[in-house]
Formats: sequence, structure tokens, C-alpha cells
Amino acid sequence: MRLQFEAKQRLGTFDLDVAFVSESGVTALFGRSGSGKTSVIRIIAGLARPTEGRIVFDGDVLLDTQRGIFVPKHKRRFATVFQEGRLFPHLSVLQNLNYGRWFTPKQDRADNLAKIVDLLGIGGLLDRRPGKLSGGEKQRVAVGRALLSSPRLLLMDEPLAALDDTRKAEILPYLEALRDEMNIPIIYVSHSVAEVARLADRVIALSEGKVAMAGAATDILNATSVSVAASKREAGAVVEGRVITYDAVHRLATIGFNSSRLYVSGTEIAEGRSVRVHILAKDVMLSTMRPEHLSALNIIEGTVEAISLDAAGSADIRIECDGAPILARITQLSCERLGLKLGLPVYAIIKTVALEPY
Amino acid sequence: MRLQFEAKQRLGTFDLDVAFVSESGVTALFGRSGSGKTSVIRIIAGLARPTEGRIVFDGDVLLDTQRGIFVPKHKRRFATVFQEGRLFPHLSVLQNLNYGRWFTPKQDRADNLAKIVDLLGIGGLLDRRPGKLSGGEKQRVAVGRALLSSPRLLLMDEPLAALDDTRKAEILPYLEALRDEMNIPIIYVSHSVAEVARLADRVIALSEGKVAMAGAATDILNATSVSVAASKREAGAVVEGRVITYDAVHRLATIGFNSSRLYVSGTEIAEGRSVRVHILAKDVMLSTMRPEHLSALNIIEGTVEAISLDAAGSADIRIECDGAPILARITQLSCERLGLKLGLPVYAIIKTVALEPY
Amino acid sequence: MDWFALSNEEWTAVHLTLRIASVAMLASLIPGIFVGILLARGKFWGKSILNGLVHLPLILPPVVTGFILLILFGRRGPIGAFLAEYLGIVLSFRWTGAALACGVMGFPLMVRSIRLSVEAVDRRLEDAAATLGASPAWVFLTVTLPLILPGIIAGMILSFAKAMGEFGATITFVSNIPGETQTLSAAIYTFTQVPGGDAAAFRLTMISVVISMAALMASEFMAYLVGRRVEFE
Amino acid sequence: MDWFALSNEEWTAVHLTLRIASVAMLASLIPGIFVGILLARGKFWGKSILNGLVHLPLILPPVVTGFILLILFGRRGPIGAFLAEYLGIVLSFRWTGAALACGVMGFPLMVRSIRLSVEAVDRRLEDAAATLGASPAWVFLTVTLPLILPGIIAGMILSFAKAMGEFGATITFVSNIPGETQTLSAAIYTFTQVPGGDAAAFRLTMISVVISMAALMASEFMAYLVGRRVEFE
Amino acid sequence: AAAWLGIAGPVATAQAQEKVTVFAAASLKNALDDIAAAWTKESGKETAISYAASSALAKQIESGAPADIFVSADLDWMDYVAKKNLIKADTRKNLLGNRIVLVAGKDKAEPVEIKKGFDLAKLLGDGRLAMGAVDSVPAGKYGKEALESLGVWSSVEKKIAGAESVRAALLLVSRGEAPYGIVYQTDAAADKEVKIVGTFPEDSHKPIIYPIALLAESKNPDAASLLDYIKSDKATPFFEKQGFTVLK
Ligand SMILES: Nc1ncnc2c1ncn2[C@@H]1O[C@H](COP(=O)(O)OP(=O)(O)OP(=O)(O)O)[C@@H](O)[C@H]1O
Ligand SMILES: Nc1ncnc2c1ncn2[C@@H]1O[C@H](COP(=O)(O)OP(=O)(O)OP(=O)(O)O)[C@@H](O)[C@H]1O
Ligand SMILES: [Mg+2]
Ligand SMILES: [Mg+2]
Repeated sequence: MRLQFEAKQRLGTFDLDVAFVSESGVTALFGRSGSGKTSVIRIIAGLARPTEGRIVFDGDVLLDTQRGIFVPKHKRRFATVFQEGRLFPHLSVLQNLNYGRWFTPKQDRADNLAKIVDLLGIGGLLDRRPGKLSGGEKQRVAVGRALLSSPRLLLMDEPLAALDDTRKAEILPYLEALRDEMNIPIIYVSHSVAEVARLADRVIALSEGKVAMAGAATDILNATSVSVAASKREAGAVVEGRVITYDAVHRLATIGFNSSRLYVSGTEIAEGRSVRVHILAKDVMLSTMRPEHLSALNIIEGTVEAISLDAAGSADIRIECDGAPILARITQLSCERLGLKLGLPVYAIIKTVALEPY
Repeated sequence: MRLQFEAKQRLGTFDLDVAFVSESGVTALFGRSGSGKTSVIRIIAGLARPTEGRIVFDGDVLLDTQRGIFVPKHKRRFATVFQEGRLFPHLSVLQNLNYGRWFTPKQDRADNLAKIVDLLGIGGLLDRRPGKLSGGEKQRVAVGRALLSSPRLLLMDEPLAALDDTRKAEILPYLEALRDEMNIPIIYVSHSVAEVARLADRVIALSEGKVAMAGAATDILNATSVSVAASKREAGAVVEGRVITYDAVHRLATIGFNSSRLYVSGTEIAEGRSVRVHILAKDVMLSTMRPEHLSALNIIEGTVEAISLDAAGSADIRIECDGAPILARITQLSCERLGLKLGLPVYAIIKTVALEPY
Repeated sequence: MDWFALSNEEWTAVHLTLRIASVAMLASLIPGIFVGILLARGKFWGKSILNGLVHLPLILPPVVTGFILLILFGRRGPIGAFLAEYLGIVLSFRWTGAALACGVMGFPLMVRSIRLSVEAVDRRLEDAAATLGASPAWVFLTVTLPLILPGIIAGMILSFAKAMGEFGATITFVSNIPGETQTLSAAIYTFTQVPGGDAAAFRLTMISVVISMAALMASEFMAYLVGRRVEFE
Repeated sequence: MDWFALSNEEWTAVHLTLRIASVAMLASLIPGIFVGILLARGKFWGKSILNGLVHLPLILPPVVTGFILLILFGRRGPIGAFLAEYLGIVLSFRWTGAALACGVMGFPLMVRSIRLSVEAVDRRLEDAAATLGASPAWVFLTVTLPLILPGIIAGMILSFAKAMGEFGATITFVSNIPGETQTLSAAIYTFTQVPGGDAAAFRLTMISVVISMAALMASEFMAYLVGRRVEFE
Repeated sequence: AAAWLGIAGPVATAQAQEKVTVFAAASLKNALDDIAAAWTKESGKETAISYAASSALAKQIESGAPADIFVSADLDWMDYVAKKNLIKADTRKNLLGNRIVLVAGKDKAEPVEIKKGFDLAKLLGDGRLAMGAVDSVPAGKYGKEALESLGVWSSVEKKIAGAESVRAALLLVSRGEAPYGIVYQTDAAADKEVKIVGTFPEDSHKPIIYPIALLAESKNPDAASLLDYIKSDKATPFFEKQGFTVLK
């Protein structure tokens, strides 16, 4: 799968000029409110026609303003989860869910209604009309409707914004499975770095209608200046590794990246699987001595590679640990007290439970 | 200010039976999707009439089904930010913002349009119609419209759900100021524990139409079982203290609670102000020896008071530190290695930057 | 071309028709909005009776409607006598009577349009306005009314067009008095009743069509302006 | 009471009226929907001409409309001759012609209602349907049509009611032949034209009113069913 | 339900071929209905009579209406069809005559002597004179002519209320909207709310004549028989009962 996107459009005083290429997997569209995320989604879905542009999906030219090509929206089969729900008010929840299936060729129809209904927790609502649903329930039905239409590409505009964390945590793995098993590419708009880090393979950060940054999720989320898109609280490093062992008693996975080891708790992960771990800078402590008698299991040796101070009194320390970069955010006071300087060997301490494999 | 709420209503198969009392400040309504939060808001606003119920606001009886009292919605002056925006499509953004002011007696009219427009970053949109706004822009206008109507009570149903963290971080302090300075009570629905912990004085956790828990924010957020409402990731302890000194060079505030000290970085806080600090369990490390050469500034001595293990391989350790409880979540493996047991003296290590004063 | 140069009498008829149609349209506007909203929103005993009553002028042959108007609003009719005695309003053989007849004939069309628009209004917006402190009257003026404007405009144009074409009820109620109650329609009808009157009838018909088209286009333009303002959120 | 016992001829008229009104309503439904949507959504040259044309039967005195129909669809009229020759459809002086006249007279009412409803449809829902793979035709059938149903029902009842009351154009186009083109309205009109016919006219009027009220109530009930299903999201 | 909606099974088309179709001015309804019933009884043949305004009927005939007999309320419309060769000229006959009368509400029914220059304007006061529309309704045309020849037209011209039909004019008088009206004798006689206060001299206007004729395109063999019946003495009582003068 390969989506090539290039479009220019003017909306009132707002100029959109975005180009990117997205390979299979999840591409996150990231950016502040009003930066043009929804506009991009609309153009991909065929709901808006840019003044200039070209969209190629897997070799199919869907849009080419120069050659006057415009494949209409219903022929693209790009199911969209809209920011505002858009359920059909005259159909029941079940009919809404099944809507896309009516238009799917029989052989393409996925038979996963029961599974999705269950996953989204909307089993009790099937006979109801959208007018009688709560906000979050509407959003879940909208997600279900898109998932069930067997799309070639999923466009999701903040699909989980109105949901509680528990529900989110249930739905996210499913989207991951979709990405990995069903091989349906996803363009995902979200304000939540955690969501993006977990799902996205590529991140495209928009700012005022332009692409501010684009690249592999690991690269973009590791960039110290992600604050363009994300708040500083979520800055950190993304590390890719492979599960070496899983200790079922303590429910601890050991993940090896290069020659280092990371311990990650919680979810059961198959051995040998490759995973991505997002280590938030604010979760990393530094020590100039190897610490003892500490509850933290992850103590990784490295050397200070970069120190950047900010006006808010904190210092971002970039540590080279065996080929992988780790970012630590500590106070400038600690930085002085520990006498950190470039090249100094340090120990990065990361609480095990603070890590979540993505 | 005192809002006394009591209502029973049946919506299809859903039974709402909620009663609570909320004093001045912010009351957070918390609960999973479909738990009845919006229904409660609607009853308070006067948009729905419960079969049985009683609402008293500052001595005014707004609803009493037994005595047949029902104060109509426009007389309550409870401005509401709805989950779905509900901007007036035929009015410009400026007219939408000013809408409530037309109906406010002159002397009550707050003169803060410019300030709120600026805060919400909607200065460039004033002449536009809602149809031409992005999702987040709509939500900001809706928030502004409610704030500008000089209400007696603000009802906010997930007002910040569609906003990026940076914008959220700008708006939240304003809501705090509203609570503290203008003395406008707020009922706040949110899925985000961080938002709730920061704003709320009281938390009411709903579950399937019933009150699952209610109490001061500190108590509720400290309860280990907040997972009813919040995900386990956000469990932690809330500590109340007073700012002792503020080090402007390192931008570090020293907060005293009982005889202990906590260092908090970042925002400038006036000395002497009382603050609440939310310490997430997953941000606390334990050590059986006083650690040295560590970047963490907060090392607090205490004794193990309770240990609870869960099925996911993690252990929640409750530590009694000088009268205040601190919760630490570590892996069971670490728990074994450190040989933790009740009564053992331990050091809780909390990264300075991990703390945010609320 | 002096083919289109109007004679004095014709001018009078055009004038009068415009006056009657405009007054009929404007006078039925407020009751039309009121009844439209009542039928769309109200839940009361006798709603279907009111609904039936409103549709009556459509269902009955215009001549019958004219008779009924004559019986009710005539000099000796219960309402007519009352109006004449206490308010000094005489409708019979006056252009006001013609306006009443036209208004009544167009009323079901006006009410239906408004009612449809009212039914399409998103009541959640009205709720939102109320929570911001707007009393029901203000909610109506600032939210409902602007949102049903397309329906009101449609109703007005239907009522106006109907008034242009109406003559059955009018002629029966207030007769066909040149300069007082003879509308273009009545004049056209008169010409169709005499052999060789076709050319004259055609001429007047064209005039009537031109006027109506102008009104129609004005209404479309108004609706366009309104529509441009009221877009979906 | 045998006051309401209908004579054979009256039965025939009732029968015929129902048939004509129903056929007029049903036959104008598809074109009504089509034109309503075209006017609501279309942007094309000649839109205001089409709009004017649709309103013409409202603007013109019914007699004129009847004459125009006679000229166009009569046995010797250009369209009438064509239909008769190539399709074997004869409209003049047949009940089908009466249905055509009633349909034409009710057409502007039908179109306006549908157009208003179409204008109120949230097009974002149609977009959503399209992204789920529905072609324009399917979007129309599964989304647009159900959402404009209230307008369609309103248009149908207006058209039906108008057909019940119409006689000016009908009697002019297809005359007033008992058992073939004499509707209740025309019969009522005839009775009002002769001495002593008032009682009979009143009786027929009551019958017409009863039928129309029944239709009205049925339509309200249908609209209620539809409305209960289509609530705001 | 589909049966009566359906195109199948039209109520009358099948027999309509055999029925004799008469196009007649609406004011003849009472008399012609009775005559047709009598003829049907006698001959066993059916009729279908379409009553409408003479103008509409004439134009329908012009456009090929399947009618057999035309009875017009005035000579003008019969001449109109005659000029177009749509009638069998030899069958045309002036069938009926009528009179126009001055009527008043029964409460102020002082007889009025209708003669040259009689002061109708004074009688009316500020009331109106109800009559058929003077340009279109035949009774109105005759009324205007009579008033002109009596020299009172100019004094009442502004006070005319032209109704859509004689019946409507009569109604205006009987409802008290207008104090006086000019209508056919036939209509006035049947309304108990009004009184005839005077009859216009026969020479004050063209004779009021209802002509009848067989249509050129009539193919129904029974049409001539009905025409003869209507022209015959058997029909006379029915016409006279309604107040018409039967012209020989
Ligand atoms: N009109 C209705 N008929 C039947 N059930 C309803 C109706 N309105 C709401 N409900 C149900 O009531 C429950 C509570 O709805 P409510 O909108 O209060 O939830 P909520 O807590 O606001 O959820 P969310 O976070 O998803 O907005 C939901 O399960 C919903 O399905
Ligand atoms: N029809 C329009 N006319 C004028 N400006 C528009 C129109 N539609 C959108 N805009 C502007 O274009 C910009 C981008 O809108 P878009 O909806 O793509 O933002 P977004 O990134 O999805 O934001 P959000 O996160 O708030 O949904 C916004 O500033 C918006 O105000
Ligand atoms: Mg958006
Ligand atoms: Mg809700």
C-alpha cells in the first residue's frame, strides 16, 4: 500500500498546501486545532476537491487536477470516521453498522459484526436510533460503521476523542490488529501523543496548513522539538526492539534492543515479536553512580550526548545508550548538582511500569 | 454556593438515580461512556425533567417534583457547553459569543470579550459562520459563548475533548481562575483524570446511572479503586500543601506538606499559596537505601503501610510519609527483590519534573 | 411595441392585483407563522380539527369558499356584521374583501411551508439559546425565526402566487368591480368568457406571469441570501 | 340517516374523484421529487425558468390553465395528438385528463414541499454514505429519500387536497361528463349554478370534506410514524 | 383498492360510446336532467350531460370534444362554433327564451316600474346592483343592454357588482349584500329570499335565446332522437317548470 498525496486548497483565509507519501500501516496526522487535518482527510476521502493536487493510491490515480481525473467518493471505498459522528438518524444502530456492507462486494465482506459490536460495547444499543445514544456511544457506532464497511483505507478523524481511557485501551489494540493482520492502512487524526505513538508508523505534523514535519513515528516522536505538535509533557524517545523472554509469573517481558535490555510489565507479549517502546523523557531519571536497592528494574548505561536547557527550568538530556537515543528531562538544579556534561557516563533509570509497549 | 441534586429518570432501558451535593468550586462528573453524565447535566440545566427529583441552588428551589416546582431553563442562567457544540448556524462567531450577553442584566455583564477571545485563540474567526470552522474551533467558540453569558453556574460537558494539549493547557488555568476569582461554580464532565485532578474540588463518579463514589477530589483520586472511573494508569495520590519558597533561577517551587518537602518545577507559583499535587503511582520509585547521585530531587522517607498485588504483575505499595499517603506502583519482581513488607522503612523517589501542581 | 402598452383600466387592475396580493400575503403571514408552529409543535385537543380547517380552502371548490366567506363576512354575516358595527371594517365589495379571499385561499399553502420548516428546526439549538438566558419569546425571535426563514419565504411566495391566480372565491365573495375588486385574474376570466377575447386574455395573462416571475425571482434571491447565511454547522 | 345515503351518480362521482385525486397525486410524485430536488440542488441555466413554469398553474386563473391544457393536450393539440397517435393515450374528455389537470394544478404545491425538505437535508450525511461505498443512486434511496419523507408526505397531501377542490382547470380541459370527468368539485359547482341546488351542493361538499379529512389524518399519522423514526442525531 | 386506482375498469368509458353526450350551459341543469331522465325512460338509451360555462364548452367542441349536442346560454357562443363549421347547421334551433328581471331582497320588495329613465340610481342609494359580469356572463350582457336602452346605464355604471354567474348575483341579493339585482326570471322564481320587483321590457334588449344544435362530428345515431325529443312538446313542461319560455 502506498498513498501519495499532494494538494493545494484555499479555504477563506486558510491556505492548505500539503504533500506526503504514506506507506502501509498507520499514518498519524498531527497538529493543533485548525491546522488543516480535517481538510486533508476530506480531500483524501473525495469530499473536497483541491484546486491543485494529485492522489495516487496503490497505483490508482484518484485525483489529478492537471489531467482532470477525479474518482468520486463512493468509488474510493475509503471509509471515514468523522469528527462529528454523522450517523444516519433514520436508521437503527444495527442498520448504521451494516450500512457499508450493503455496498461491499460479497467476497470482500468481512464477517466480524459480532466481534466489533462486542469490542465497542454497543451490543445493547443495536435496536436504538442514534438520537437516543450518548455522545461516546455515537462515536463508537461511527467507528464500528467504518470498520465494517471493508474499506481499502480507513480515515479516522479523532475517533476516540470522546471516549474514556478504559474504552480507548480496549479499542486501540483492535486498530493495531487491523493494521497488522487485515493490512488496512489507516490515516489517523489525533491530539493524543500516547495514541499516536502507540499506533502510528508514520507521523505527519501539520502546522497552519503546511507539513511541519514528516517521517517515521520513531524519528518524529524522538525529535526534541515535537512541541510543534505535542505538548512538552509527552516528549520522549521511541525505541524499537524484540521480545527476548516473557516471565509469566511476574508478567514481565524482557525486550532487547541492540545489546541493552528493557523490562516491560503488564500485557502478555509473544516472544520474538518486535515492539516499539515509547520512553517519555519525564519518566527517565539519571544517576552518575549505578544505583542499588531501587525498585526500578531498568538501569541503562550511556553517555551524555546533548544537553538543552529551556526557560522553564528543565533540562533535556540526550543519552546515547548503546546505539539507541534516550531522552531524559530533569530539573536544571539536578543537572547542576550532578555536574552533567557532554561525554559523561551516566545511568538512565526507568521505572518498569512506566513503560508501555506500543 | 451549594447545589443540591437529586433525580430519578428512566431513559429507555437506562435508569438514572443520582443524588449529590456540590459546594462551590469545580465538581467533576466522572464515568465511562454511557454512565449518565450528560443526562445529569441536562437535568441540572432544565433541559430534561426527571420523574422524581429535587434541585436546590443556593436556596432557590429549581425543581421539586413533589411540590410541582420547575424553574424553566432560561431562568436558571446555567450556561452549558454541550458535547456537540450547538453553535447557532445563522449567527457569526462574534454574534454567537455575544448571544448570552443580550440576555444578561447590564450590571451583571462581564466585560471580558477581548480576553476570552484571545485566550481561546478565536480572534481570526469572529466574522465567520460556524459552518466554516474546524471541529476544535467550534468547541472553543462554544466554550467562549458559555463563559461570556455571565452564568450563575457553568455546566461543561467534555468542553476540551477535541482540543490539543497546548490549547488545553492554555484554557485550563483560565477555568481555574474563573473558579477562584469569579466564584462561578462549575460542573465539569471529563474523561481525563489529569484535567479532573487539576480542576476539581469534588469528584462524583457515576457508573450505570448511579453514584459509584463521591467526595473531595483528593479522597476520590487517592482511592486505589478509582479504576471504576479512571484507568489504572492514572491512579495515584493527591497531596495538599503550601508553597514555601520559589527559586526563580531554577524555576523550582518548594512545597511543604506536614514536615516533608516536595520540589515542583515549571510554573511560577506565589509563595504561601496552597496547592494540590497529584502524584501518580506509576511515577513513584522505591528504594530501601537513601539513594545518592540521583537526578531526582524528591526523596521522601516513609514506611510501607499496605501492599496490594494485582493479576497484571504489578504491586501497589501504600507508603505513610509523615501523615500523607503516597502510592507507588512497582513490579512484583522489584517488590520481591527489595523484600518489601509492612512496616519497612523505605524511600519514595519522585522525579521533580514528573510532578505538576494542580 | 404598443402591444404591451397598458390601457388605464389595465393599469388599475395591475395596481389593484399587486395591492391585493401583497396585503393578502402580508396579512396572512403572522397567523400563518402562528398556526404553522402550532401544528408543528403543539399537542392539544382539536389539533386535527385546526389542521382540517386550515386545509379547507384547498379542499373546497373556490366558489364554495367564496360562498362561505360571503355568509360569514358579508354585511349580514355574523363576523361581517360584527366587524362593520364595532370596528367599522366593511369587506363586501371592497378590495379588502378580495384580499381576505386571496389570503384565505393561500393560507393552507403558507401554513404547510412554515410547518415543514419548523419541523426541520434542530430543537437542540433552541435549548442552547435558553440555557444562555433567552426567554421563549427571544428564542423564537433569535433562533427559530431565522432558521425557518426559508419556509416563511416559500410560504409567502406561494401565497402571493395563489393570490395572483385566485378568482373563484374572490369573485363570489366580492364580485368583479373594476377598480375595486377586479383583479387581473378576474379580468382574464372575463375575457375568456367572450368570443374573441382570447388575445386580450393572453395579454393580461402575460402581464400576470411577468409580475409573478419577478416576485418569484425576488423570493429566490431572498432565499439565497438567507440560505447563504444559514449553513449547517 | 338517508341524508347521507348516496345516490348512484354520487357514488360514481365519489369513486371517480378518489381515483382522479389519487392518480393525480401518485403520478406527480416522481416528477415532483425530481423537480423538487433539481430546484433545491441544481445549478443550471434556465433554473428560474423551470421554477416559473412549475409555479404557473398557481399564478394563472385555473380556467386559463385549463385552456392551455386543452390547447396542448387536446385531441388536436400538439402533445395530445402525439400521445394519441403514437402511444394510444387519449386524455381529452377522459378521467385521465382530469387527473392530468388536477396533477398539474397541485404540482407547484408538491414541488415546494419537497424542495423545502431537500434544502433541509444535512448533506454531510450523504457524504458519509458515499464514503461507505454508496453510489449517488443508493445515497438517494437510502439517505436522502427517507430524510425528505416528511416533505413528500406534505406534498402528497397538498396535491391530493388540491385535486379534491380543483374544478376550474378540469372542467375547462375535460368538461364535466358524469361518470367520466365529473369530480365532486365539478358536481358541486354545477349544483351551485342552478336554483335549488344548494342542498345537494352542501351534501356533496360535506362528503368531499369528510374524504379529505380522512386523507389528512392518514397523512398526519404517516408523518408521525416517519417523524418518530427520523429524530435528530 | 388497486382496482379503482388502476387504469383497468374505468367507470364509464365502455358505455360512453353509446351514451348521447350533451354539452349544456350550467343554468339548464334542472330542466335537462329531468328531460334526459324522461327520454331514457322512453327510449332506453342513456345520456351524459356535461354542464359548464358556454365558453368552455364551445372551446372544447372546437378542440374535438366527443359531444353530440350543444345547448348554449347565448347566441354568441353558438355562432362561434357555427362559424367553425362544427355544428350541423340544419339542426340549429333557438330552443328557449328567458326574461331578465329586477329583484330585491324580500323585505323591501316594492314593485318598480321599469321604463325609460326610471331612477334606478336613487333606488340603489349607496348600495350596489348585482348582476352577471357585464362583459362575460350572458345575463350581465343582456342587463347592460337593457339599462343602456332605458337610458339609466350611465347613472348606475359605477354601482354594478358583476358576479361570476347569475346564481352568484342572486346570492348577493338574497344575502342582503346588494339591495337589487338583475337576473333571469328562471333563477329569481326559485329563490324565496328574493322578490321580483319588475321585469325588463322585451324590447329593451336583444332576445334572450338558448340555441341548440347537433354537432358536426357527432356519430351517435341516437343523438338526433334526443335532439328531437328536446325540441318536441314532450320537453316543454320541463322547461316551463323552470320558468323558461319555449320558443316555437
Ligand atoms: N432518549 C434515550 N432513550 C434511551 N436511552 C437513552 C436516551 N438518552 C440516553 N440514553 C442512554 O442513557 C445512558 C446515559 O446517557 P448519557 O448521555 O447521560 O451518557 P454519558 O455519560 O453522557 O456518556 P458519554 O460519555 O458517552 O457522553 C446511555 O446508555 C444512553 O444510551
Ligand atoms: N469553509 C471554510 N471557509 C473558511 N475557512 C475554513 C473553512 N473550512 C475550514 N476552514 C479553516 O481551515 C482551517 C483548517 O480546518 P480543519 O477543519 O482542516 O482543521 P483541523 O486541523 O481539522 O482542526 P480541528 O482539530 O479543530 O478539527 C481552520 O482554520 C478553519 O477555520
Ligand atoms: Mg478537524
Ligand atoms: Mg455525554
